[in-house]
Amino acid sequence: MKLFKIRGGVHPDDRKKLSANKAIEPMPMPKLLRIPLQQHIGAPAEPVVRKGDKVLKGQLLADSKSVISAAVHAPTSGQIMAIGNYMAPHPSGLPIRTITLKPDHDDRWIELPAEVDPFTLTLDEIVKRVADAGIVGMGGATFPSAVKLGLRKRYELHTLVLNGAECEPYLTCDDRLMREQADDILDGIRIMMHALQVEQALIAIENNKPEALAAMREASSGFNKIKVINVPTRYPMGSEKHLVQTLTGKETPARALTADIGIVVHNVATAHAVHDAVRFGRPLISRVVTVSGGAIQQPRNLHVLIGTPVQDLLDYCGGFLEQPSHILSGGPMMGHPIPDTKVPVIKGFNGVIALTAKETAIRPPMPCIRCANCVTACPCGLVPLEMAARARNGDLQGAVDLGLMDCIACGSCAYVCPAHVPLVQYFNYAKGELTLRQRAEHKQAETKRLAEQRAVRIEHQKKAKREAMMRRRQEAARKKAAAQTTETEV
Amino acid sequence: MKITVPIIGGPYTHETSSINRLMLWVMLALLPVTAYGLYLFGWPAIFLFTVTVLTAIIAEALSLWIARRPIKPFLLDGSAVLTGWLLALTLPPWAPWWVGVVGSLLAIVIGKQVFGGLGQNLFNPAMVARVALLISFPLQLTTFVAPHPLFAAGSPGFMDSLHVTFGHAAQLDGISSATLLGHIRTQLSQGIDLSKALLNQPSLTQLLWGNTAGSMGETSALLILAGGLLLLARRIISWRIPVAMLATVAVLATIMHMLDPLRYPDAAYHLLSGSLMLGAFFIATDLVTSPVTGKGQLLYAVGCGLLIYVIRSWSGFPEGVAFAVLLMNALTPLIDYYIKPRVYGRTHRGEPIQYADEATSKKS
Amino acid sequence: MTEYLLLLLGTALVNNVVLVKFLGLCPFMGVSNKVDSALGMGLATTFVLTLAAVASWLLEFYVLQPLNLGFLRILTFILVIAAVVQFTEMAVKKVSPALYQVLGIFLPLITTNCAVLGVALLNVQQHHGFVESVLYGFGSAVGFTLVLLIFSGLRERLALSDVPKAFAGAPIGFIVAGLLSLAFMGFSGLVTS
Amino acid sequence: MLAAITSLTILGIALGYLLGLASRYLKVEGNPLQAEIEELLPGSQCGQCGYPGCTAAADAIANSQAEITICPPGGLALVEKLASKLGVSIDLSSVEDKAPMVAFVNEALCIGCTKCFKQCPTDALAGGPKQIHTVISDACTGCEKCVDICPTECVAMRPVPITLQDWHWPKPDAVVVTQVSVV
Repeated sequence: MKLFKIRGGVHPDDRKKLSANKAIEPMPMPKLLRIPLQQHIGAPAEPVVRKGDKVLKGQLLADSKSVISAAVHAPTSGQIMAIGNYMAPHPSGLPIRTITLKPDHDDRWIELPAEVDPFTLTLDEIVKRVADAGIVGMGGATFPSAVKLGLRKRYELHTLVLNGAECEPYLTCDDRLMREQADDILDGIRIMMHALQVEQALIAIENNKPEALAAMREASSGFNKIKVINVPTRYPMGSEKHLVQTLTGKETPARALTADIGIVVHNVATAHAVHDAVRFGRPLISRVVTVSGGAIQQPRNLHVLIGTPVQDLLDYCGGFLEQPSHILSGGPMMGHPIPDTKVPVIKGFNGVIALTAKETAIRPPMPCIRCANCVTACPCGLVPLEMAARARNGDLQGAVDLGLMDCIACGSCAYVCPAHVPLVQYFNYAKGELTLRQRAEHKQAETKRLAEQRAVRIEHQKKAKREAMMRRRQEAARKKAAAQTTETEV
Repeated sequence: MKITVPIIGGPYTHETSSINRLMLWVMLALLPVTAYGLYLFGWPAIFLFTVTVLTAIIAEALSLWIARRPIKPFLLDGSAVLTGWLLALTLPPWAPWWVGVVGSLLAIVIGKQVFGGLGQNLFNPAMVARVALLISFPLQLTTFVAPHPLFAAGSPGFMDSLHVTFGHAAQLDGISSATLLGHIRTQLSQGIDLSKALLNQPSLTQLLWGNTAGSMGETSALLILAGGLLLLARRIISWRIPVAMLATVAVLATIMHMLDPLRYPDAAYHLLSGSLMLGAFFIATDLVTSPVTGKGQLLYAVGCGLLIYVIRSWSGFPEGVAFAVLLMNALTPLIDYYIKPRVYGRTHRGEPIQYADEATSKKS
Repeated sequence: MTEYLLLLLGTALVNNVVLVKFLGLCPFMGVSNKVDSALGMGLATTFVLTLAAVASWLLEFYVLQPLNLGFLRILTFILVIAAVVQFTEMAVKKVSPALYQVLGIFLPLITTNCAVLGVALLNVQQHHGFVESVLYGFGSAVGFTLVLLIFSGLRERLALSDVPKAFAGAPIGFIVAGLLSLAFMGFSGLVTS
Repeated sequence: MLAAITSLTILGIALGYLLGLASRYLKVEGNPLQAEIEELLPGSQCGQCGYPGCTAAADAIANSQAEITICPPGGLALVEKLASKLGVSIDLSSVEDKAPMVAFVNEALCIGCTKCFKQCPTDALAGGPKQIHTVISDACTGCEKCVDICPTECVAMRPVPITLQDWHWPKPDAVVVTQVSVV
């Protein structure tokens, strides 16, 4: 198949060798599981259990109450110890609503529905099963998958793209999953194709994963609507819009979805979760996590229950070789630092990476020398240096005019910057600040309305008072007049 | 084990590049032509070069100190050395010491530090100094000597050279020699056409090797080319600026030469003489003051080439590289303002792309 | 034809009103913060300058000279310029209220832009014919607009850089203008008129 | 002499007539700016700018009698919008963006006098006479009117707490090399 070129991009050293040959292994049961109620984009889930309840593995803990949200289930059987706030697996380390579960080590499943043939289900039933299983995009974006599977209703779709690019350095969880469970992934793909009613599926795998490619080719050999495609290794190939461009040559219009050009993209790990959920009714309660990085004693790929503390993963991998300079969730390009190793693993964690200072090669920032390496590297055709200069000088609107909102924060610009300017942080700052301002504006509109209401009310009150006064006066006058008449009569 | 890690924004991996490294590569690329220039023009050139570079470093340190900025990281980035170095290469090799000192002060203080230092300057600092010197001290800046290689017979020794650089400049009259461009300009203004003016002048091979009168580091086209190719290979500069700039000059020169061969020298003379080569590979390519987009760089380079040819051929100055670069530096912000890459998913005008069949993909 | 082209080029570049003759520095420093407003100011000034050159030439040739009223030259020229500026102001306000806001006080101040009066007087002084006067006025205006545009681009960059406090604002503006003037000296001798 | 007077007079009259004509054809109705500015202002009539209300403030800004930075509740975002509307450029880094504040009632001290809630321009204080008042922080504009009026000094301004939804990456320090301790 003919592939198309994307603009820019970088070639970071992939360092996948550290963990690529380690088979996925299960983790021992942790002592406590902490399950945040918001592990996805959208509204937090609402708890349906209470403190002290005994729950079974796979039992619903918190339900999604709005359109864009995802349910949360018990990763194992045990007792609810608390429903409260706990440090979020987020750079800020701010608290998040979290259910604490003490495993009883029986690991007893809740009664699951009998296995069904997904192709006998109605399309809506499939989407409902995916929603009930609390599946979110497992490549890290954590967008509720059921919403994406329901796009058929609003868009004319023709292609499902499976993202197995895994372009982030270090990460090998999708690679291992494709190698070891190709048939299950393929089943998930077929279910998703059915749910979306698309004509074809393209599985895109970067050419630095020949084993995964072979495994998926073999698994898909019987299905002529499913093609496995070898895409070039180039960061950010795994970006949804750029992957679609590589495969079809079509750019997704700005501020639109890939569905606008008839394509839906899902991660391969999501396909695996869909297989589990639709065929067996098993909710999403665990995932594969790569633990890697130069500071890790024994890099591994682990099958981890949602809610397991990161510290347990590190301990299981033998701890640190040397003091890491950064500990991240996700890959080094787009991952985020974790505030503490006690935070739990959530649905979107594809890796826990501990990097040494030498590996990161981060230096103190110098002033921008306008070398334009960032302009060449930007896959979105932006001018990062100008945007950052405006963000730095507080001219956020100027940054937006230059395309800030088209930035996907892939980090290619900052990766190549010889001055080590923290470009991505400038953009994230500017975007966050703008969102805050929007919210403030919203509040302002609201308070304006309140102030106007109040003005009207006070006006009413005054009027009422005036009228009352007037009435009283008239009353008094009448009485007086009446009294006078009686007097004269006398 | 409890460790604390800094929470800073990503990405958390980086290319092994830095500003120091960039500057070091540029210096490395300049090394052959500099060494050759110093050899060719002997001790006076070595003195002038040393004085110029040293002044640049001292001026940078002083400016940073006055501005209360950290001195060490900015001195070590190598940009001040490079500025002084480039300035020295464009000076007449036997110019008096104070030319180098004043030039470096102009370059570092007026050309760079008043703008806020590294990366903030709007004009190429070395060219600011070069133009200011040319206009302020036309005599010293246009007095060139024929090559006097180090240790060759007839070349001044160490002590004599001290006198050349640090003594009175007037003594140069006896041995001064015009550059090719200067010579052509003088002859043409006296009504002598090129067929006679080019007699007894350096041949093209001589210009290629650089064994002629000229500025310290501008004579050898070949060595400059070698350095430029190194920078291209290291991807420190893009091919666009040098290629477009040289091509523009070559095309213009060829056209004009065909129209009037007795008045306009052909492309080879233009390419190999003066500071065009140095300008194309080392000066116009200055990262800070050139446009950031590919198209913008092409436009900038074509503008440079055009201005160089116009100034060389018709203005009051025989050489126009410094002026042309300054003028195009001034236009760079405008070029960057109007020429931007197309944003992903948008048309050139910035509107979201609309596909003709989009109506079919969205259900109403 | 070549002669006229050279005159145009000469007035726009070689004898640039701002950088070589140092006329019209007030709007040059005042309305050059943004590229868009500089372009607007440039166009407005182009309009005024060309029209003023035409009007003043007509006045000089048909009124002042026949009636021997040379001593009224500056007075009448300013009167004409003021009227043209008034007209321009009204036109801009009607056509582009945003630009009107942006140019603000500098729009009526085109009246006192010495470039306008300077060009009108130079036309008389250099005994330009009608076509030459128009071209001289237009060329000067183009030069003014060009330099204003360039300078606004440079100042947009300056606004984003770490200019030391002592130099921020007008000082660095004048330094840049000086360097720009230096660069324009490269054109000297280009067109010998 | 006569020629000079006549010609100047004629010139003046002619130009005046032409300009008069022009002003008729190029007439622009009113100043729409004031209304547009008022639209941008918070509209809570809090009076922190020193003008009696947002309408008066908009009028002052439109006539360049007031700085565009006079509105504290509008913050930096408002300044930016006004600057782009009026085409003035200001050094945005010099404008201090205060963290948003909301009123907070110390319920131990509140005597339920209702003075604050009569003052509140956005009805952000809830509670009746002789009841403890509380603040609805979503409706509070931080105008501090209630702070001044409270007889027991039980109302205080507090910064709005940052939540996970509000958090964003902080601005990196100005690009100046800092000594980073190497671990």
